[in-house]
Amino acid sequence: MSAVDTNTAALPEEEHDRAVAITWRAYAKALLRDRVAFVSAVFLLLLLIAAAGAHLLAPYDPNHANLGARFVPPLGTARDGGFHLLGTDELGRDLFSRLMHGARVSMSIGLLGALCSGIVGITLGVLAGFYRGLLEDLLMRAVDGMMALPSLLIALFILFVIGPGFANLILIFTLLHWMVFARMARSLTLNHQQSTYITAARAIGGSDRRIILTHLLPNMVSPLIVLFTLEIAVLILSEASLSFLGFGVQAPQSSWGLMIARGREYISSAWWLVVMPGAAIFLTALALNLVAAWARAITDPVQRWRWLTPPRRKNQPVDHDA
Amino acid sequence: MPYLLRRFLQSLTLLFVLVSFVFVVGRIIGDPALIMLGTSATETALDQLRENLGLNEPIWRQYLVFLGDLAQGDFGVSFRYGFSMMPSDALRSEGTPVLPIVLERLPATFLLAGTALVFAFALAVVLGCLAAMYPRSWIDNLVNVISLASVSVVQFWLGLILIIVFSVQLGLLPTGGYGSWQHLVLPALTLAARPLGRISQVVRSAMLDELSRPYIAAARAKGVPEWRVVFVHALKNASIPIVTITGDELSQLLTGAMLVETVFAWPGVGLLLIDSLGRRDLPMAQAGICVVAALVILVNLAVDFAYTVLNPRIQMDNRGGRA
Amino acid sequence: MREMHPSQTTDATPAPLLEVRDLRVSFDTPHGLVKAVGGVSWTLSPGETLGIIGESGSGKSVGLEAIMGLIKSPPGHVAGQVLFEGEDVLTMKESRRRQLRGEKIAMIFQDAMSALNPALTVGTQIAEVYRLRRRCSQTEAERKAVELMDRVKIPSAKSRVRCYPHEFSGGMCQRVMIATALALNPLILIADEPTTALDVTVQRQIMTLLADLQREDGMALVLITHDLGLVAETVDRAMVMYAGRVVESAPVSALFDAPSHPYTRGLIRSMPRIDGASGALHAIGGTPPAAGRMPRGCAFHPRCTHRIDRCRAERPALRPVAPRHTAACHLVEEMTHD
Amino acid sequence: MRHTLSVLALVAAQAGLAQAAPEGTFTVAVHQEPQDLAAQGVYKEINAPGLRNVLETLIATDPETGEYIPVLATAWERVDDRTVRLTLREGVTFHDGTEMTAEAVATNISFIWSPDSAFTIQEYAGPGVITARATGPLQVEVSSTEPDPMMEFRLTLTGIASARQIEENPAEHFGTPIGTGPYRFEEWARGQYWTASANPDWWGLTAEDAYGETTQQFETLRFVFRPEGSARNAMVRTGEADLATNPSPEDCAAAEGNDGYSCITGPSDAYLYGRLDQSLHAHPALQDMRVRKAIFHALDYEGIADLIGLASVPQGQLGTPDMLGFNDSLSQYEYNPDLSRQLLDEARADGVDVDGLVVEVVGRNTTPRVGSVTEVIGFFLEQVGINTQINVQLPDVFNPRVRIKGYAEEAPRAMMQVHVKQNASGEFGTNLLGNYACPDIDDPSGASRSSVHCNPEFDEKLAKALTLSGEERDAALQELVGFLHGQYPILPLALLDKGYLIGDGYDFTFGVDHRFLAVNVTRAD
Repeated sequence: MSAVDTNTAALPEEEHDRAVAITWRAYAKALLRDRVAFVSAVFLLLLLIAAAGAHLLAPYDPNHANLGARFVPPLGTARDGGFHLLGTDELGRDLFSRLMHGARVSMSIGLLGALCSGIVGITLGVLAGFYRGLLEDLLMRAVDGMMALPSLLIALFILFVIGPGFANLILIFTLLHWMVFARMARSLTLNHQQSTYITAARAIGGSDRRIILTHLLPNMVSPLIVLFTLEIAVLILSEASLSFLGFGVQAPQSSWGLMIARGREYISSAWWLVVMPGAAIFLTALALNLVAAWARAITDPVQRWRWLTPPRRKNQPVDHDA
Repeated sequence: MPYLLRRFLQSLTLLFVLVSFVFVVGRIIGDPALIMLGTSATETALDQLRENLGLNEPIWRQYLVFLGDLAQGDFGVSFRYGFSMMPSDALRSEGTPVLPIVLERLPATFLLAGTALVFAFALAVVLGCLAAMYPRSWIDNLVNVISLASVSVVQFWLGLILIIVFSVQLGLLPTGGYGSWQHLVLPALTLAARPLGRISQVVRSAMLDELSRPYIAAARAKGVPEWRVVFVHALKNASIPIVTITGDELSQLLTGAMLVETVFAWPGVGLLLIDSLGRRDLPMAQAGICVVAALVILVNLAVDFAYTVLNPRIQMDNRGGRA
Repeated sequence: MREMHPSQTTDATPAPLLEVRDLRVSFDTPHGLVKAVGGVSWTLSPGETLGIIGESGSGKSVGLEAIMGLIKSPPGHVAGQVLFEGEDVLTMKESRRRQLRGEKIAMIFQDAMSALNPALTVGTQIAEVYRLRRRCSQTEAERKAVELMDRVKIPSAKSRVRCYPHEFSGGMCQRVMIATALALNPLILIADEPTTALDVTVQRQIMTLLADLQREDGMALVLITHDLGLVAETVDRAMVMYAGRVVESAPVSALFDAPSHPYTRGLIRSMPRIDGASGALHAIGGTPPAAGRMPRGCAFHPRCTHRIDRCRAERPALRPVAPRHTAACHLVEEMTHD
Repeated sequence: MRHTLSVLALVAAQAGLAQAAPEGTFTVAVHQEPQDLAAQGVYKEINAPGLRNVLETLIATDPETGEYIPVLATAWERVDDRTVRLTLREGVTFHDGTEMTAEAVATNISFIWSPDSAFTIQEYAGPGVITARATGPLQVEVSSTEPDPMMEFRLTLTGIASARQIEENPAEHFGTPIGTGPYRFEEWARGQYWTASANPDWWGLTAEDAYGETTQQFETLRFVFRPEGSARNAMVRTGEADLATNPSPEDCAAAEGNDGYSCITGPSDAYLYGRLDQSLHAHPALQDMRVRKAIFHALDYEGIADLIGLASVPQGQLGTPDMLGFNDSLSQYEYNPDLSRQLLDEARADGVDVDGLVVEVVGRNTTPRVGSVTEVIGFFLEQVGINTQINVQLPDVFNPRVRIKGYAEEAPRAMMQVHVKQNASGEFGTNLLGNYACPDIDDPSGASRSSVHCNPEFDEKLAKALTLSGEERDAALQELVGFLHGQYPILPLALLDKGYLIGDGYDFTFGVDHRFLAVNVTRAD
C-alpha cells in the first residue's frame, strides 16, 4: 500500500457528510477561489450577453459593407475614422461586430443542439434505466452502435441529402448526439434506483411519473449539466466544421465556422480573418471545457472536498514538531 | 473464441445497419435523381435518370438490388468524375465505377492518419507517463493544457494557423499537396493534435492509477529502476484504457482526416468525399462514406482483438461493452 | 552464497546493520501537514528478527517505506537518519539507494496478489532485478527464477515460471514475492504484514518458510504486523507503535511477560490465548486517532484506562524500564510493578 | 508588376540554333482540377489550364494584332459564307504515333461541334451546325449549316486530338489527351496534379512559323491543383512552383516588394457580369425598366473592381476597346443610390410590386471572390430598398439554372447570375448572340441557351450584323451595343485582368489565345 493512500483515505469520508450541506454560496465561493474556472465562467457570461444583445451592443452593423475600409487590421482605424477593434474584412465590415453576431448563431446552435439531444437522450435513458427489460436492451444496443459510427461523416451525408441550414443542423445534432445523454441518464438512473430514497418513495406509493420527476431527475442534474456543457462545446466545434465544408450555416447568415471558411481566401494578406473567429471558437470551447471540469469536480462527492476547502499555502515550511 | 466471434458478428450487423441507413437516407429521404441533377433539373432528365437507376421499381426491390450490388463491391457509377458534360447528357455514356476510385485514395488517407497516430501516440505516452511520474509539475500542467486545448480547437483552423506560420510567414514547409515528407508534416501535425491531447490525458490518469498500486511499490522496493517501473510495469497494466482511447481516436482520425485533407489538398478519401458531395455525386459519396465507416468499424474490432493480447487477466467472455 | 552469520546471542552487541535515528515522516494534505511517523529510533543487528507491532495507521508501514526510500516528496517529507552500515540512506543518491534495495534490503508486502504485477509472468518478476543487476541473459534469468521458486517451495516451478500471478493462489503469490525478495540475497528482509491476507494454515506455512530462509541465509528480518501471536513465535525483539511513535520496545519475552505501556497491555489482553485458556477477550476502547487529529500530550490518553492529567498535557518520552526495554508512559514505573 | 505584352517570337532565328535537350521540371500551381482533359475543353483556359500544351488547334489568335496565325493549318481560305477550306501542316503526328491526316482533323471537328456530343463548347456554337470533311490528304473543308462569318474564330477554339482514340476508345478521350503539342500527356493523379513531358517530335521544333518564344523544352510540365490562392502564392515564394495562376491582388502587391518572384498582369478576355432575369419567366417587377435601372445604379462598380482586384471598371459594355463592335460613346453606369431609390419609388407608385421582389444574387463558386462579390451586391441592393437573397452554388447546381431549360421551372424568377465569362473572339458578335439573343426553348443547346433578354427586333438586327464583316460589322455591332446599354439587361461588373506569379528564374509572355503555354516561358539570365 502506498503511504499517501493509507494516511489520507480516511479523510474524505468524513468530509462527504459535511459536504452534503454545501450551499450555492459555497459553490460561488469555490468558483471565486478557482481563478481559471472563474475567468472561464465570466468569459462565457460575457459571450452570452454579447450574443444575445449583439444588435444593441455591436459597435457596427455587421452587414454594413464599406469598400473604403477594407482589410483594416486589428486595432486599426479606417480612413473614415472608424475604429475597428478586430479589424475589418474584405468588404470593410467590422470583424468584432460580425463575431458578436456570429456568436449568436454558433452559440444558439450549440445550446439548442445540446438541449434537443439532451431532452431526447435523457428521456430515453431514464425510461430505459427505470423500466429495464427489452426497451433498455434495444436502446443500449442502438447507443453502442451509433457511438461506433463516425458522426461527422454521417452528419455530412444527411445534410448533403436534406440540404444545409440552421434547422437541419439542429435536427442532425439531435439525431447524432442523443446517445451520450441516454447512456449517462441510464447509468445514473440505475445507480439511484437502488438508493433508499427511491425505495422509500415506492413504498409510500409514489407513481412512476412522480418518482422519476421529483426524485430521480433532480438527483441527476449535476452530472447531466456537466455533460450538457461539454456537449455545447462539441457541437460548436462540429458546427464550425460543417459550415467550413459548406454544409452548415449558409450565407448571408454567418457563424464562426463560416467566417473562417471565407477568411481562408485572404489568409496570406489578412490573417485576422481566419485567426479571430477560430480563436473565438477555441476560447469558447476551452471555457466550456474548463467550467465543465470544475463543475464535475465540485459536484463529485469524492473529489469536491478538495475544492471546497481552502488550499494550503505554497512554500509553507514543513514543521515536523508542530 | 466466442467473444471475438460475437464482436465480429456485431460489427457485421453494424455495417449492415449503416449500409441500410445510407440507402434509407439516399433513396427514401432524398430523391437520388434530384440529388444528382440538382433542384433545377427538368422532369424529363429526372425521369430518364430514374429509369436508368431503376428508381421506378418498388422500394424493397431497390433495396435488395442495392444490397446485392454492394455485396459484389458495386457501389454504382459516377457521372461526375471525369465528365465535362451535363449529367443528363453523360447518362448516355457509361460512367465510372466509384469503388476503385475510392480505394485508390485510401493509401494517402492511411499514410496521413497513420503518421498522425504514430506521432501522437508516441508523444502522448511519453508525456502522459512523465505527467503521472511528476504530478503537479510543469509537465503535468503541460499535459493538462494540451489535452484541454486539443478538445477545444477546431482542427481545420489549427491547420490554417500552421499554414500561416510555417508556410506563409516562415516559408519552411509546403502549404499542401502530396509527395515528399515535407508535405506530410503540417497535415499530420494538425491531425495529431487531438489524439495527442486525448491520449496523453488518458495515459496520465491510467498511469496515475497504476502507479499508486501496490505492485509498483513492490517493484520499487525490490530495486527496479524508475524508468522500468514506469514504462514496463505500470505502462503494461495501463495499456487497456490507452488502447481503447487510441482506437477511438483512430476512428476520429479517419473522419478528422476529411477536414485536414481539405485544408491541405491531401488527396485522400476525405478530399474525394467532400469533392463528390460538392459535385452532388451520390454514388461516390455513398461509396466514400461506406468505406470510411467500414474502416471505423474495423478499427473498433481491431481494438477488441488487441485487448485479448494485452492483458492476460481479461476473460473475454465476461467483458461488457467498452465505455 | 553469502557467508552465514553467526547466530545471535543476547550478550553479544555487534555493530548494528541498520540504525534508525529520529525518523519523522509527514505528508501534505489538503488539510495541512499530517504527521505519520514522529521521531522513531531503533537498530537492527545482522541476523536479528525485529517485530514492529501496531494497528493500521500507526505509522509502522510508512516508517519502513521511508527507510526504503519509497516515500515521494512532495507530498511526503522525511527527516531523521537511517544508517545502513554507517551510511545514511535518506541523504544518499537515489541511484545508490536503489542499489541498496533488492541487493541489501528487500521487502515483501501484505497483499502479495496485488503486489505482483498482473501483466508480467512470475518468472520475469522474480528474476527481474537479478537480470538487471547481473546483466544476464533471458534464459539464465529464467533458470534463476526456477531456482528461487524451488527455494520458496513452489511445486513444479519449471512449468509455472511462465504463468501470470492471477493463476496462483494467495499463498503461492506470497511465496513468489518472497522468491522475488531473495533474488539478490539481501541482508535485511522487511516483511510488511506478510500473512495478513492469507488463510490461517497458509499463514503458518509462510512464516515457517520465512524462518527457514532466515536461518539458511542469516539475514535480518523486520516483521511488521498487528498480530501479536506471530510476534511471539517469530521475533527476537519487538517494538510497539502507536500513532506514529514507538511506545514500547523490548525483547519479545520481556514484552509479553512485563508489558510496560497500557497500550501494549491492551494489545496483549485482546489477543486470543494460544494455550486456549478461557477468559474474555478485551478490546481496547475507542479508535486510534486519525492522522492530523492527533490529541495533545500522550496520543493514547483518550483511550487509556490509566490516564492521569499529565498525559493530556505532556507527551511521555521513551524511558528505560529494564535492560534493552523501554516504554513511553508517564506511569511506566507503576505499570512495571503493577 | 510587370506588364508584359506578348510578342511573336522570332522563331526563324531560333530554328537555326542547335536544340538543347529538354531539361528540368516546370511546375505550375493552378487553381482548379480539370473536370476532364477532353479536347473540347481547350476552348477555355479555365476548363483545363495547361491542356493547350498538349493539344493544339488549327489556327490561333495573335493576342497583339488580333489576327489569325497558323498552327496545325498553314493556310485557310473562305469557300463561301458557310465554308472554310484549310490546308494542313505536313508531317505532323499525334503523340500516339498516328499521322495527323485530313480525315483525323475532320473527325475531330465534327465530333467536338456535334450537338449530339453536347459539349460545353456549344456556348460558342455559331448559327448553324458545324461539320468537316476531308477533301484531300491535307485539305479539310469545314462548313456550317448557316452562314457563319466567325467560322475561323471557332476553329481557334477547336482542339485536335488523335482520331484513332476518338474512334476506338472514346472513354479514354476524357482522361488521356493525345494531341500534337510540344508536350505529351503523361499522368493525371486525381486530386493532385497532371503532368506532361517534352515531345521530341513536335513539329514546332523544326518549323519556321511555330508559335512561342522558345523551342527549348522542359523535360516535364507539372500542373498542381491548388484551390487555395494563398497556397499557390506560397508555392511560388518557396520555389515549390515556378508559376501560379490567378494570384489575388494582395499577392501581386506583396510580390512587388519581394525577392524571388514577381507578378505579371495584363488584360484578359474575361469579364464579370451580373445577368439579370428580365424577360423569359422573370419576376414581373424585373420586367419594369425602372426597377432594372435602379439596380444598375445601386452598385459601386469601382468598389467592386477594387474588391475583385486585378480588375477594372467596364465602359458600360461587356468588352474592351480593342474589340470589334466596341461602342466608345458609352460609359459605365453611375453609382447613384439616390437615383435608384427615386426610380423604385416611381415604380412603386405605379403599382409595381417592388417590395415583393427578392433578387437572388447567385454566384458560381468557381468564380474568384464570388462570395464577397455577391454579398456586396446584395448589400448595395438592400441599401436602396431591394430585397435580396445571396447564394453561392457549385457548378453542378449553378450551370443548369443558367440554361433556359432551367428557367421555366423556377418561374417567376428574379435571379442575378454573377458569373465570369470569356470572349476570345475579339469582337462583340458571339457576345451579343450568347447573352442577348432571344432564347429558343426548342434548341436548348443553341448559342443563346442561357440568354435572359428577348427582343425580336434586336434579334433580327443581330442576325443581319452577324453576316457582315469588317467595318460594316463593326458599325452594326456598335449600334446594337449602344441599344442594349439602355435596356439594362446585364450588369457589366468588371473586366478581369489576368495575372501570374512567376519565380525569378523565368520570364513569361502572354502567348496566343490567352493561354499558358510553356513555349512562352524562357529562362531568365
